[in-house]
Formats: sequence, structure tokens, C-alpha cells
Amino acid sequence: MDLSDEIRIQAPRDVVYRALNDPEILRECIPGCEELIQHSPENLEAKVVLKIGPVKARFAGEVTLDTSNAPDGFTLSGEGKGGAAGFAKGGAEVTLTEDGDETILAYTATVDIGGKIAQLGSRLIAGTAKKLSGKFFTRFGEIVSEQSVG
Amino acid sequence: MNDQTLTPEERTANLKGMGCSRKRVEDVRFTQGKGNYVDDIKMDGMLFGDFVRSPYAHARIKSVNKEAALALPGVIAVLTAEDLAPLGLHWMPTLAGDKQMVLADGKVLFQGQEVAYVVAEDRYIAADAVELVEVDYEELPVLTDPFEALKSDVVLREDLAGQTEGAHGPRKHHNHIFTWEAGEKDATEAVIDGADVVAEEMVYYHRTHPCPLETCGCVASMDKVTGKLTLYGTFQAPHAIRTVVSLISGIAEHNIRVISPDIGGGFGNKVGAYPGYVCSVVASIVTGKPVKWVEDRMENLMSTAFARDYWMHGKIAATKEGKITGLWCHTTADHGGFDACADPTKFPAGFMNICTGSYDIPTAYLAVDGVYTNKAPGGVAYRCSFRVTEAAYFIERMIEVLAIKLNMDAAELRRINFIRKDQFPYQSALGWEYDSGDYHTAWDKALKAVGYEDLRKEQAQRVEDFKAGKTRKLLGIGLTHFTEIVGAGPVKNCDILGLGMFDSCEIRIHPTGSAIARLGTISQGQGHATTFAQIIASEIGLPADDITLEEGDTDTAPYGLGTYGSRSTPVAGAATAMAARKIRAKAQMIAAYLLEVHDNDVEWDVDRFAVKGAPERFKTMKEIAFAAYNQAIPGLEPGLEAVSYYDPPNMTYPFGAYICVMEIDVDTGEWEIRQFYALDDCGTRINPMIIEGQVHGGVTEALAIAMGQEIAYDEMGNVKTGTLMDFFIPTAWETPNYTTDHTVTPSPHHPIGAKGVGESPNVGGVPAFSNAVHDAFRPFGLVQSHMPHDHWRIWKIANGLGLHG
Amino acid sequence: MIPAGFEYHRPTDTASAISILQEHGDEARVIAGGHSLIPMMKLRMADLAHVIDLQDIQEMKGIEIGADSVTLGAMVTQHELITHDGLAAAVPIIREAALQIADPQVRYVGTIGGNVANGDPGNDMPGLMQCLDASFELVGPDGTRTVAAREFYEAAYFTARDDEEILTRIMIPVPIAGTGQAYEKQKRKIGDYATAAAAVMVGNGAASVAMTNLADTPIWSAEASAALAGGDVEGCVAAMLDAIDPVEDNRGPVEFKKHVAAVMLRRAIARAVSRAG
Amino acid sequence: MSKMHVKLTVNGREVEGLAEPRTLLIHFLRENLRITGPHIGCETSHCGACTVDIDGKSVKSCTVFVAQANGADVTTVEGLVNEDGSLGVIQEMFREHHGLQCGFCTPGMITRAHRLLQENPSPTEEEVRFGMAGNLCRCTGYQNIVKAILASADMLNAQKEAAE
Repeated sequence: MDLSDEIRIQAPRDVVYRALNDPEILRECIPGCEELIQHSPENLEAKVVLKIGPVKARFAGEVTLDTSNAPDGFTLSGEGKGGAAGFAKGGAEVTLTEDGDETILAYTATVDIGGKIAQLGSRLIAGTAKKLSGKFFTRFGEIVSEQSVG
Repeated sequence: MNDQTLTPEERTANLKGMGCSRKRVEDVRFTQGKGNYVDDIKMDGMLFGDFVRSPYAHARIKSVNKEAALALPGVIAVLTAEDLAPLGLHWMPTLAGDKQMVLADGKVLFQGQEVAYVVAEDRYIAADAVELVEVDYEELPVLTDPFEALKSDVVLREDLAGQTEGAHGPRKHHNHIFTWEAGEKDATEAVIDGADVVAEEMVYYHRTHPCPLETCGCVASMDKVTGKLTLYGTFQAPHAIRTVVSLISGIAEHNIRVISPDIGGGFGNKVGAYPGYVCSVVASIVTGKPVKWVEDRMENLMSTAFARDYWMHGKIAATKEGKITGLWCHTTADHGGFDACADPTKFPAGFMNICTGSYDIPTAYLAVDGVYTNKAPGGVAYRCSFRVTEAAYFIERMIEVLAIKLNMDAAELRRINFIRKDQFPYQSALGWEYDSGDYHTAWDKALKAVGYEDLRKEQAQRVEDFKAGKTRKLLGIGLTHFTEIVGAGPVKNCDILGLGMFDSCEIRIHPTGSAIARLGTISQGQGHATTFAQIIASEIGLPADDITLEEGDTDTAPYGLGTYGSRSTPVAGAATAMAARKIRAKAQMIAAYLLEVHDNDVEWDVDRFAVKGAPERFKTMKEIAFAAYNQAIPGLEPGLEAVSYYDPPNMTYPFGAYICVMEIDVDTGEWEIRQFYALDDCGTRINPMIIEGQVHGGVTEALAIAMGQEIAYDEMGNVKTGTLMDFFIPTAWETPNYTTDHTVTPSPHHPIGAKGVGESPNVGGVPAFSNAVHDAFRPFGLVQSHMPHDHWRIWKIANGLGLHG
Repeated sequence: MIPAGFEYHRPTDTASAISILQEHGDEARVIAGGHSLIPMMKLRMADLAHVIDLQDIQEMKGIEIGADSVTLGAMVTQHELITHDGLAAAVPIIREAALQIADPQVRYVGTIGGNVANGDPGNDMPGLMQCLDASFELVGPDGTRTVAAREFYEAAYFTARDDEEILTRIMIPVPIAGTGQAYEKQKRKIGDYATAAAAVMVGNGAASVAMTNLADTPIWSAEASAALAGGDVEGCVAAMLDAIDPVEDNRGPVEFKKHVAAVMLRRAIARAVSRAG
Repeated sequence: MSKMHVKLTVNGREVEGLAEPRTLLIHFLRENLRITGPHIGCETSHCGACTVDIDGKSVKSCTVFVAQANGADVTTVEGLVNEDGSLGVIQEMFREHHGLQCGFCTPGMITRAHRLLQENPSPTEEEVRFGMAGNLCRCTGYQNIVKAILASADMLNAQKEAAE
């Protein structure tokens, strides 16, 4: 399943880029994120509680960042394992475009899910993934804008 | 009641023997909830086993961490392949000559595969512990398409790497299992090359699942004092299970008792051996306690035996008048991760070579390639004899496709190609000898019953109305004439894992004239306790109500191969009649002695032997039974019992004519069955009520399969249809009423002429429904589309034909 | 399929239920009929430490038929909706839709509150409530508020209800006399969610149109409703097709769902129009 | 997990027991009380094999926690036999009309049919089919089940008339 969207952030591109690499900010933005540990600039480990309607499952995942294209954007890929609930894997390509003092953040993401969650929830995954990624970027935009303004 | 005052007809009626719609004796317990199914068994100290299963369709297992699970109070053990390996039980043989992992050995090959087996004090703790077993997987590329699998570099079965010879001959590729051929390749291709008309299509019979309402399960109980293992389970073939368990566990066969209690539907799902059985046995041996394992519905649909998944590429040749001259078929068979098909050993594609169907086809060729993929193993005969529903679907689609090519009426095309009554016994081009049949009579009766010509007129009018914008509904007339091959089978060519496919019956008459019969089969709803008693009643003249039937206990029943492939009546039913006849033969001697005449001077009369020419001088079977035990008869042993092991000389070939009239909404893809007529010829009819019930049920399963039921996978190998929300089983609301009918063409080689009927309605039903869908769109140019015909696929047909404006 | 363990609560009033919710936060969930939540718990997809059963809360029960408005307690079952003649007289489309939900057993325990509150786009009642312009009463630690059904749904399972709020009542304006109503649903079989479903009210120069399971929320369209009010059926269908955003699942691909959506909508309109007086 | 005290009336008899709240009613009936008529078929509330009657409602007991049923009046297929132990009318009609084969769905079918006929003593065939749509059968194709229920209705109505 593919997702894409773009948002406008009231902050310069390098600020946005730095924020995207800041585990503390990411932790705050990822819906349900309980823990985000940075093992290296490229490797992160996350613990996320996915709570969607009747579903509530804990995922543990690893995320790898590819920063070779900084600060125009970066790509990330990761896999999360939710035990009996199943697993999810995917990647996202984020591009940052300067627009005056602001930055346009565009992303395209691919998500594949497996296990029970795919068997039972496929009809709801697309909408939920869209909602969650929307939540992430909205929150991200808010925090970065606030920090930048502040 | 004074026997002398009753007419022979009245005495016959009192027996409730063959031909009468005797009420079922089983129902008294079932209707009040007193059946005894495997999950009803509860034993002191019984533990419960549950599986950790793979969420991945293909992955390497890097590690399994049991610690947290073992730390949970109430958890007794967590078994993995490593624990089973020292016992040699981490792999087990399949019925198809392959081997299958009991617990994942280094990697998993399909979603839902068994990885670890948790044993706990009850099922709640076991379920909690399953969550606590941590398995680290490394995902591998997934192959769900057999055609891709045959091209891929990815090696699914690393254990077979480098092996170019499999259980059924050479392997052409590392994901290839076997090639099986029948008929004349060159001759068939020559006929096709030179034919007036050739129709060619790919006919796909999708993957589905028997999905009995009761899932699979067992209770294994090892008595360490006596050394005896008792295994209760949902087994369609208890004796075969006993032998298999003995062979793989090393426990002597006499120390194993396998009991099939009441079974909540089988339909082929409960023929094979599953990892759950092996793990439960091991767990009981290790713990010394009874261990129960019952799978849940998702596990059932994901991991136990699937059915079908045959890609059948066909070519059919004919003269321009429509006389079929040749049939060619190449099948690509998707077997999943292990070849666990339940077929007789010499037939790795079952009886797919019955695919010439009801037609006199002089030349034919069939080749089947088995392929490994990342799907569940199985390939069982789901309410059909081995691969017969695939064969029937194939030929009945090819006939329709040929009719389109010839611009002929499909009913007429069938009629001119049927094997004629005078051709039986008929030798088919692919190697079978059809025992008996009268297809033209059945066909004409069916067409007349539904008013075929009027239906065609109505359909033509409907097409006109549709084109004129007066209706959005089309009318489809689905025709099928099927021939089954059931009753496997002659031991000379049918065995499973080397076990010859005879069956057995032992009858013991008690002194007061009641009886018990024990069989090697096991009912899963077919009503054996009712119908086999009827056979005995007619054969030996004791009332069916006085005869108890016992099946499914290997300690008491004679060895038999079990109930599947419609073999109970053709094989065990024959054994029953033969055992009864042995008893009658002895009874004749006893009667003659009692009547003080020569053996040949008495004759059989419903329920007694009477002196020839003096019917008032007789001895009833009841009297004879008493004498057999209590009177010294020179030259005869006391007692009255007999056993028969019946090795049938041939299969039986039931047939039928089914017609489905279906309304289809072009805009939504919704369908409605307006009429369904099912004529079955299963030879001699033992219990018409039960036959009718079997037909209703079988046609309904066909409806499900044709119209929506499938095991669907996505590209990642996720099972998309793992619950009854998505796995289509019609309710009373979607299911129509059926009209049943029959002709009777007895089997010439079966002692009572019976042929078996439980599976015919599924074999005949699927093409009838599918042909109705195709037929509705034939006037608009549809030739072939794939099942299941759920709403969106029907809509897609209509859309593709430009019917949505 | 065995659920994980939890602590069970059965409060007798809404306030107690809310305080339990507050106390346990994320770990607690209310259940009414339970037929959405319990299967998920059995599949170990929902792991909750506290289950709050609402069955003994009398104030969440009952059907009140007023002159202008119908009030349904959240714990009213589908079965009660079907068998209540007063309700059928006031808002007949509710019975028509409720009969299309699940199966008899599930309708005995499934509640209107559960159906509208959990935000599953497959549920039938949310779209119907949007069509009827119903509003939902939410009670939480900070008191009671009312949210229009048309404002309630954000995404699959995301709604305007806060975690510590309970949906207690549903208020439905009684359509004025002469309004024709119809609910049309295509499904694979009894018990299934809609492949597509349409709720339509039309008459007296007004109209309201909503659809189910064709996006991650129910879809009520002002444009489609306005078009239909003006007698423009094709405009209504076009506007609705613009508003929906179905995804592919086992019920079929997107193009099919869009096509069926239009068919269901046209059929519902035709029936509603035929019933309008 | 701590257990709770559960008290139910089952088939007219008061029963008590200790159970975890998460215990499904079907398991409480089958494992604790050894009432094994209701069966487990699909576990997601689609098949109806576990149907019991709770306080006058047909309910799928695989999707009810015993905690929710605490205090309820439960009837299972075992409770539908006559006082003398003979088969009740619906049970007898299922047998008479061959409305069952493997028998696994039968307890749920009969229990559901019982409630259906309580609410609608003279249903049409269509009403029977709609009213039984929460119960799946893999064996019979429903035709004889429907026949059995319609025959039960006639028989029960005749009995009622005779009693009046």
C-alpha cells in the first residue's frame, strides 16, 4: 500500500531536516511511541503501542535512515514486529523543498503488513495508515514550527 | 406379532432394510446435545497443547526463546524442533510420499506453520504462553504463484536440494515435485493438430478448504503403567492413523488404540496426519498425562489441508458436427510447502484422469506437474473422490467452451458425445473401466424436468429485453453431466502409504437375534449407524432397529481404510453385505438342520428360511440365531458371526445430471439461484432420505465453492480469508431449495449394486453453478472466467463485456 | 481463540463508569454487546487490563419517541430497534437498516451505541445517523456534550469521542411527514459488512444522503443531498461518487465498489422517492 | 488472574462457580459445568454452533464473557428435552425431517429455532431462513432444517390448540 502527502512547515529547511533526525522530536510525533533509542545516526529502535479502535498491539521495530541526500531529503526503511498481531515493514521517501522561510515536506511511503493484522484488518489498514502518518506529520509540523518561532 | 399372519411385504417393511427412509439412530443423541466429539472428552489431569505459529509465509528461524513462556505458572513444556529431533519426530511422512515438518526446522514455508508447541494445565494458560514465546524470524522471498515458483531461483525445500528424483519420479526444478502422465501424448496432439475444431482454455479451480464446522483435534493419553497409548481424534481413517503413529513413533501397533469419537464433519479435512497429533502424542509420553489439542478456526483454515488449486490448461478437438475426437490437459498443481496430498500412492494427482468425464473420447492425454509454493500443504479430496471435482469441472467447462466454438447448444453437444449404455463396461482413453451407466436416459429426464427448451426461449427473450434496456438481469442455465469415480479401491492399484484400500465389516449375531456390526470406516454425518444396519437387515432378515453399529475404535473394529472419497458404501458397504451373506450361509445350514431337510431344500424368504414348496415350514433368523448358540448342530461350530475384508474388483462410477438456473444482476454481480435440479444415479439406493440429505449438503458446498469460497493469499503469503467473515459459507438465506431426482443403474460388480453418493453433488454442483454464470454471459461473448464467482468477479465479467454502458 | 486476562467492572451508573475509565486510562475499555471488541480480544489483537461492562446502567437504556425527536439510549440493542413499533412509525429507516446488520444472535446483543461509537467504517448505523442528522451525547469527566453525527467520524476507529468519554444517548430529529426513507445495502452474505450501502431521505424539498463502508468514515455529502433535494438524481450520484474513497479488500476492487455505490444509491433514492408523500 | 464468583441459572438449575472474568461462557458451560451440547465452531460469532438462550435471547456464547452472563438465566439444547427425558418437539422434528447430519451445528440450530418460534410461532419459510441466518451448517444445505422448523411450528401450534 502506498501513501503520499505533503505539508507546509513554518521553519527553514535545515531546521526541519535536523528535527527529522532528532529522536526526541520523533518520539513525540510518532503516535503511540513509548521509546525511541538512537543506536547510531542511521539506526533507531522504537517501541510503539498501536491503538486503533478495538485493536491494541505493541510493536517493536528497527528503523534505518539513509541520509546521503541531506538536506534535500532522506529515506528510511524499517520493520516492526507486533508478536501475535503480526508485523509491518515499509519505507518512506521524504523530500524537503525550501519555500522562502518555510519548507514543504513531501513524503511517499510504502507499507506492507503481515500476520494476523493483515488477515483481519486489511480493509482498515489503508485508512488507518493514512490517519497515523497524517497525525505524525501534523504533530511534527506543529513542533518544528513552534520551536522555530520560539 | 404372529409371523405367519404377515405378508412378505409387511415383514420386509418391519426390517427397515434397504430402500426405506429409516430415521437416523444417531439423531437421538445429537438433537439433545449428547454427541461425544473430541473436545467433549475430559480426562483427569488432562493438559492442553497450543501452537506458536509463523506470521511469515517464508522465513528463516534465527532463534526461539521459551524462557518467558516456561516461567508462566501452569506451563508444563514448550516443544520445538530441537526437542523432537532426538526422537526423530521433527519431521513426519506425508500421505503423498513427501515429508513435512512437525515443528519448524530452521525455516517456515507457509503462514500459520507450527513453530513451537506449548503444553499447559489448561487452554487459557496455553494461549497466554503462546504469546510469550519469542521467535526471531528472518524474512525470505515469498512465492505464492506456482508458475513463478517453477522459474524462481529461490529454493523452498532446502532439505530436498540437489535431489532430482522425488517420490513420483524425476524433478525438473528445485520447486518441482513430480510430473504424472496418462494417455497417449503424441496421438492426442496429432488429433488436435488435424481436427476440424479445437477449443483451448485455461481452467482454474481455485484453492479452497473443507472447513468442517468442527475443527481438527485430538486427545493423546499415554498410560505409562500399561505402555498403551490411546489417541482420540477427529480421524476419518482411524486405522491408518494407528499404523502411521506406530511407524513414526516406534510404539508397537497393538499398544496403540485410536478412537474416532463423533466427528463434526470431515469432508476430507480429517484424513491426513497433522503436527498437532504428533506433538500431543509426544507431550503425553513426556508428561505421562493426557494432552488435548484442538485447533481454532483460523488455524484450521490457515494450516490444515486445503483443497484444489489446479491450473488446468485444456484443448478439446471435435469434428465440425461436434463429435469429440481428442482431449489434452496439462495441469499445474500448487501443493504448497509440502506435498501432503491425500491420494492413493500410484496417483499423485488422484483420479484426475477421469477428466474425459461422461464422454466417449477416443484419444486423450493428461500431464500434471506438482509444484511447491509458500502456501499451506494439503491437496485433499474435499467432498469428492481424489481430484475428481477438478476433473469434472475441467471437462464440463471444456464442453461448454467447445459448444461456443461450434456455435452449438451445450445440451445437444453432450448428448451426441455421451458414452452409450451399450458401451458399458467402458474403457476410457485415460485408463479406467467405467462399470455401468445410462447417461442418455438421465440427461433426457433432467432436460424434460426443468423444461429446457422453454428455459432457452426465456433466456433468448431476456437477452433481447436486456439489450432493449428493459432489464438489468441475465439468466444463466448451467448444465452438467458428471461421472465420478469412487470407492477406492482395488488393492492392486490403490494404496495409501502402502496400506491397501480394502475395507471391512464384522457382524456378530447375539443369541436373541439382535446384532452388532463393526466397521473400519467412520461416519462424519453420513449416518452409517443407520444405513449399514439397513444393509444387514435386508441381507439377514433381522430388523435394523436390533442392529448396533460401531466404528472408529481400532481395538474393536476390523482394519479398514476409513471414510473419504465416497468409499464407505462402495467398499465397506460391500464388506457388510459380504459378511452378512456369510452369516446367512451358515444360517441356511442351521435352518436346514432344524427343519430336518437338506441344505439345498430351504430357501430364503425375507427374514427366514423356509422349506422349498412348503412355506409354512420355516425358521426365522431369530430362531436360527438362538439355535446357533444353544443347540448342538453336528458339523457346525456354535455361534453366528462373520467378518469380511472386501477388496473391490473395480471402482464404482456414480453419475448425474444437474441443471442450475441462475439470475444475475449485471450491475452488482449479485446472483440468485432460481432453480436447481439434481438427478443422481448412485446405483442401488439404501436410504433415500439420507441420499437426499447428502445431495442437499453437497450441492450447498458446491454453491459455496463456485460462488465465493476460497483460500486467498496476498503477495506476502498472508491468508486473506482466515475467518468465517471472509471464508464464504452460505447461510440458510443464500441457499436455495433443491429438487432431487434419480435413476437407478446398479453397479454390476458391487454385491448390492450401490455406488456411493456423498460426493457426487459437490462434483456435479460446482460446474453446474459455474456454467450458469458463464452461460448467462455467453450471448455477450464470454468464453471463460475463473471461480469463485463472487460479486466483484461477476461484475468484472460484465464490465469487461461492456455491459455497463 | 482465548482472550488475555483482565479485570471486570460492571458499574450501575455512567458516572462510575467514567471514573473507572479515568482511573485506568489506556488500559480500560467499555463494552456494550461486545461483538466488535471480544473477537479482537480473542484474537489477541486487543490487550486490555480492564473491561467495563455497561449492561447495568439503566440510564443508557430505553427508546423515547417525542414529537420532534427520538432518543435512543446507547445500550438499546438492534433487536429492540427492530421490534419497537413506535420507532418504526417515527423513523422507519432504522428498522430497515437494523435488519441488515449481522445476524439474529448478534442483533440481540449488538447495541446502537456500540455500533455508532467504535468508528468502524463497516458499521451501518453511523452513515444512517448522518443521513438522519442525529447527534450523540458524550459524557465525560468534564460533563456532557453533544456532537453531531456528521462531525463525529475522523478516520477508521478515530472519532470525536475522547478516551475518557462514553457515548450515552443518540438524539434523532423525527423526519417531517411525507419524507421518504430507504436503506439499501449490498453485502456478500448475511452477517457481512456492506460492500456498499446507502441511506437516503427525501421529500418536502429536502434530502439527505449518506453512504457506508466506502471510505474510512461514513460519508454524508451536502452536495449530494442538495442535488437530490433539487430533484437532480444524477447530480446527487456524481457528488457522492466524488465524496467516497473506497479501498480494495476481499469485497472487491475500487472500481467495482464505486460502481456498486452508485447502484445502491440510485436504488435507495428510487425507493425513498416512491415512499415520499 | 483472580477469579470471580459466578452464579447462573442453567436449564432451570442454579449453578455457581469460580472463574476468571475472561472465561468465555461457552467454556464455562462446557468445561466447568460439563454441558457440552453447545459447540465451538468459528470463534468469531459467525457460525452459531455455540448458540444458547440467555434471558430470552439467542446469543453466541463464544462471544460472551462469563462475567457478562453472571446472574443470567441460560438455556442450552440439553434444557429443551421434555421432562420425561424424551425429545422436545423441535428435536423430534429435526430427527423426523433429517435436519442434521454430523450433528455439530444441531444444538445451536435447535436452540436458535426454539427462540425463533417463541417470538414468531407461525413463521413463513422466508422468515425461518432469515431467522436462522446466524447459524451455519456444512452438511445439510438447510433445506431439511427449514422443513423441520416449519413442522415444529405446526406441531407446537397444534399442541397449544389442543391444550386450550
